[in-house]
Amino acid sequence: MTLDVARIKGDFPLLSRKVRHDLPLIYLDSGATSQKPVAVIEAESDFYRLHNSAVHRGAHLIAEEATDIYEGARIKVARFIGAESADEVIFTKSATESINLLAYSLGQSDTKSSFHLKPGASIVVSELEHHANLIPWQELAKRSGASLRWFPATEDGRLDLSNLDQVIDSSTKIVALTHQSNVTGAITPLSEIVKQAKSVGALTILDSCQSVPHFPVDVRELGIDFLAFSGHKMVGPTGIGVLWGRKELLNQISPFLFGGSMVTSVSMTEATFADTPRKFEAGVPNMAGAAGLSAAVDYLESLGMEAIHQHELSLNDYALAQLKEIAGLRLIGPYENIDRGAVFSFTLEGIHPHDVGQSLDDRGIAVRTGHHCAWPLMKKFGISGTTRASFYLYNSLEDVDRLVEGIYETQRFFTARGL
Amino acid sequence: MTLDVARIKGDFPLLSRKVRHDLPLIYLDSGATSQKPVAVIEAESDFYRLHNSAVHRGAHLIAEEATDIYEGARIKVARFIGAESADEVIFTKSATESINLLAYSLGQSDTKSSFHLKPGASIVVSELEHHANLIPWQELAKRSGASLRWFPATEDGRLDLSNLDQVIDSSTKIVALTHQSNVTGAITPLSEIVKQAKSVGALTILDSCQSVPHFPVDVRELGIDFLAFSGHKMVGPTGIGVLWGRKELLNQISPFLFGGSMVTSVSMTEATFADTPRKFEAGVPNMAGAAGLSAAVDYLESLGMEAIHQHELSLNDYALAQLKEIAGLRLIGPYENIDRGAVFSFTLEGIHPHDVGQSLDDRGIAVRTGHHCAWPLMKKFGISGTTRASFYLYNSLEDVDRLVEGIYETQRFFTARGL
Amino acid sequence: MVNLESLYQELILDHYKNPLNKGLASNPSASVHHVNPSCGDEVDLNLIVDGELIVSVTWDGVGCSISQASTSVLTDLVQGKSAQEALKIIDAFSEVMSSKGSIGGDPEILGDAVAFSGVSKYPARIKCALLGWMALKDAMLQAKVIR
Amino acid sequence: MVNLESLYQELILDHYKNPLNKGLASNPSASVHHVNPSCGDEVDLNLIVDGELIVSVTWDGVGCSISQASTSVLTDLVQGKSAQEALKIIDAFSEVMSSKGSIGGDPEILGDAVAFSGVSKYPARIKCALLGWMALKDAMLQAKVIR
Ligand SMILES: Cc1ncc(COP(=O)(O)O)c(C=O)c1O
Ligand SMILES: Cc1ncc(COP(=O)(O)O)c(C=O)c1O
Repeated sequence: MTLDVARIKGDFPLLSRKVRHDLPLIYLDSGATSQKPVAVIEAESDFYRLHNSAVHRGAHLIAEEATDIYEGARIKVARFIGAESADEVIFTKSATESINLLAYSLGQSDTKSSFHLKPGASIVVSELEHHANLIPWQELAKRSGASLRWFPATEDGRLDLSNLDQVIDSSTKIVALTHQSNVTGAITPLSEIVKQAKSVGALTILDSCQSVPHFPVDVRELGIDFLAFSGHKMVGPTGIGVLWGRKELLNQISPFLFGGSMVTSVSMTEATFADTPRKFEAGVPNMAGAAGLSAAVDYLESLGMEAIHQHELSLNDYALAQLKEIAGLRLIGPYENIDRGAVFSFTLEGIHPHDVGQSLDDRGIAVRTGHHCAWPLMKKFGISGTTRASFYLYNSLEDVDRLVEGIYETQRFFTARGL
Repeated sequence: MTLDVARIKGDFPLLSRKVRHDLPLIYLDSGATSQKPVAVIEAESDFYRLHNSAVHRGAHLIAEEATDIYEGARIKVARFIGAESADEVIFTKSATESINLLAYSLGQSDTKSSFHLKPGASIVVSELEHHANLIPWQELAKRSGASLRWFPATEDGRLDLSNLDQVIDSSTKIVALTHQSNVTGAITPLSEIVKQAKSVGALTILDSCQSVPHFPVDVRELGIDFLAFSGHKMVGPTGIGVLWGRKELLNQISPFLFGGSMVTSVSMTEATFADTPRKFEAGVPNMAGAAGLSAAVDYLESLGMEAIHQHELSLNDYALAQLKEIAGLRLIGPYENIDRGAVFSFTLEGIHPHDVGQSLDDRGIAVRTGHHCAWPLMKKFGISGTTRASFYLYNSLEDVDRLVEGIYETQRFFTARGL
Repeated sequence: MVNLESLYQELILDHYKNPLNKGLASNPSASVHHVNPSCGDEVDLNLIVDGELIVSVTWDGVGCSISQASTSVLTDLVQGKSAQEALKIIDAFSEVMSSKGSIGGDPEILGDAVAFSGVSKYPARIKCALLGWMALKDAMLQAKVIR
Repeated sequence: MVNLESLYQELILDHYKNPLNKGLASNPSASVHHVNPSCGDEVDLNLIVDGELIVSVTWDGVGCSISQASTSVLTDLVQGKSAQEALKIIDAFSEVMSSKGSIGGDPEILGDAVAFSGVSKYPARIKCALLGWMALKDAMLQAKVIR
């Protein structure tokens, strides 16, 4: 193991919680939201205690300090993902807002723009998408008359790229894909997709909610156009997300939310808008959230994104070997430890995911059950839901043992009762 | 004085900050954002330390606790503003998002709806609006072909209602007004406006950013349809705002952001949406922000909104009497202490607001300068900006003295240098 | 603190394994489809009434043991009762479910459904337990035997 | 710690009271309008060039003492200089402004403009000091005397 998990667990107050029957908590729900280290919690509270003031607005010292912290967070995030400049980083409330922002803004592209959508144009997604990277594009397709296409999922929960150049063709204006599936853990191989998208002049948008927190992501290396993620899944605070975009594109597209601090002039009937990032950040932003996100990036970098990735690969090896052995367990996702994150969605023969989750919860193990906001994928696999255990930097091999043990106990419990 | 300001100041860590030249801070910029009491800061950090988990999603104890806290905040806010039910309260990231949500959703109303906007229809705002309650309606007017109309401002910075029934007439679909001007402090008298809007079948939308934090607001008594405000101006956290709306209206209008947790079913091509409030809250919300907002409401209620209002009236009496006496000072806003909040925007003969702000900052007094995101109002008054001192529950009569003293010193400083 | 044994009582798992009235009868007076969007559990329910009388409640569905068993128990319980009586039972059950464990429920009214009282300690499962019950209420509204 | 006296030097307030080159000359080679959206300060600037040479920079505007005085100083400084020299001066001034007080600026290059070095300690005022300077750079770009 490359991470000192025992020490890391100590940084996260919630992980020493006791739950049902006074059991220590085994938190395996980081795919939904991650826990927060003390450094992040204190960055937020220090902001409120010492520097709270409206950024870009006040004529006083505290406002200067708040602005420094907020813009400092932008610079830090920009470096973290390899952006060309801080102007390419827009703070939103969540990945969901980031993606919706894009869908609304691109939908406003005027008829002369190469991104203008009309009947005959297509938008490409996949069967693996989280609802957040599916429904905004469904709605944009409806509004614009463009058609929605998708890559199917393979049997082991990866993207089926066998028809790459039929799916992305000359009609395609937008390719919006998940970077890592929140259900199957499959990591999307991007180079061929980006090449094809580029060759037809389509924009590539990456939902990196499940990638940026888990392995090194460099937007320039990937060659994509836009990227969206949430702070709360990367040991950061709730209520802050990021949209990254190439600067020349951000300057081309329309603003989304209108209000204070995003204008260059305003009359009663007309307004003109500032350049990126200001034009996309109307209103007083989540300043404490930015301070917390900045501390989250520091925390992740202090461990090293590559080390975090290696840690998850070790967890994968250890978990996959054991999960394979459990009779009646069907993994929804890749069985081999290649291009996958430490996310294990599974069904148990004869026991409904809800009942599995309940039983694990009773043993102090926190997992998620249901469709994981990826309903079409469930339908594809002919199931109504899965139980999902998702691991992160604070999870140990012992946590895997506890999960496996919990699954066996669950099977025994329900089998003993005739299921 | 009805509030024990000395004790209250002690609840707000930032107010014991020292600023330039080691001077104690006099914070007079609550109109931009308020400071936070310890109880709010700790509500957020306790959420992270003890209960952090994705609401409505997990199958485990911590997720249940997080959901209880989040939905408990909704119930608390609903009671605070007199809503019929918690379902009428939608959490957004800010008042800016709340108003934009409405502008986008109402813009989607289908042709059969009585709110459908088309050429010939009108949207009514005022010259006193903050950009957040102006530009979204400008954009909606552009998108829909409806025309934008407005109530002018009077000489003393109030709404000029003399042509009420010409401005709001049978073409009017939406009336969106500020409840208290963030520049002049004028409080909008609503009963005649609401009556007229009702009589023509128009929706009334209130920007209550500057009212909900400062005096008792009861949505049912006001008879309005929608209301928007931000947590950060009411001793709450950054990154959380509220949209309140009448339930039957919220159930009629389209969702705005699309994603997880707002659906009833999803296929690759189609989604159906849940009822309010879920349909407006796509994605993992600002859960810690909701916990903090709930604590903010508790804090305000422990003092009493009426007591806070009375306190501001006392500050008004005290401040207005002294500001009137300052030669060369022009108040942009009502001179009499009737229907106005404790907000004092002013210009000083011969000294630019920026220079006034700088001089006050040098004396430890934090104010805001500029157009206050109300550019059209500045143009109306033929000025490029004002200096604004905005008071709140933690400000004392001594703070007024310090401001007045600071203004005199500023005048002496620049006069001595020949201005 | 409820434990797993008291939540998953034998009666519940029995109904889950051998559900009653499963399989939709034809020519219903009202037919409804309800979903629990947070987990994907679904129920189709057909109601046949004769005047005020509930003649048959049949259903089909997929879901967890709690949702399936509670629907099974419900359909058995209301058969042959008047719509008003059925509504009283549904309301009593809803009250138990929202009681956070403080109300056990009256066996005179709720019959076998008292076995579900442990569910009310688990907020995420309450919707499971209520799925069929809310579907029946909806069906009775559609059939206009309640208002 | 800079104090108010050192920020508002006599030279600055003198230029504010009696600005140089205020009033727009006609027939400019380039004409620009710049605004500081956060405070509403505005400047109109007319540039007249002859080949590479800056013949005249005239301006009009409203704003705080810092923005007005610094524009006045600028217009005086660049008159009769080549576009390249003017650009060097602008870059040197920008460097001072972004130095957070650590660079005082070279009086050989910046002349009277060194009086503004205190401004760099106040992030909110830097844009005021730079307003006219950015406008001139823009005008030179438009007049194609720099790239
Ligand atoms: C009257 C008014 N409306 C709207 C807003 C916008 O609020 P926020 O920036 O929190 O969205 C403000 C505050 O800036 C305001 O004072
Ligand atoms: C792959 C993926 N995309 C998008 C989202 C939405 O993120 P959020 O709810 O933080 O906006 C999530 C998480 O829920 C996710 O896992």
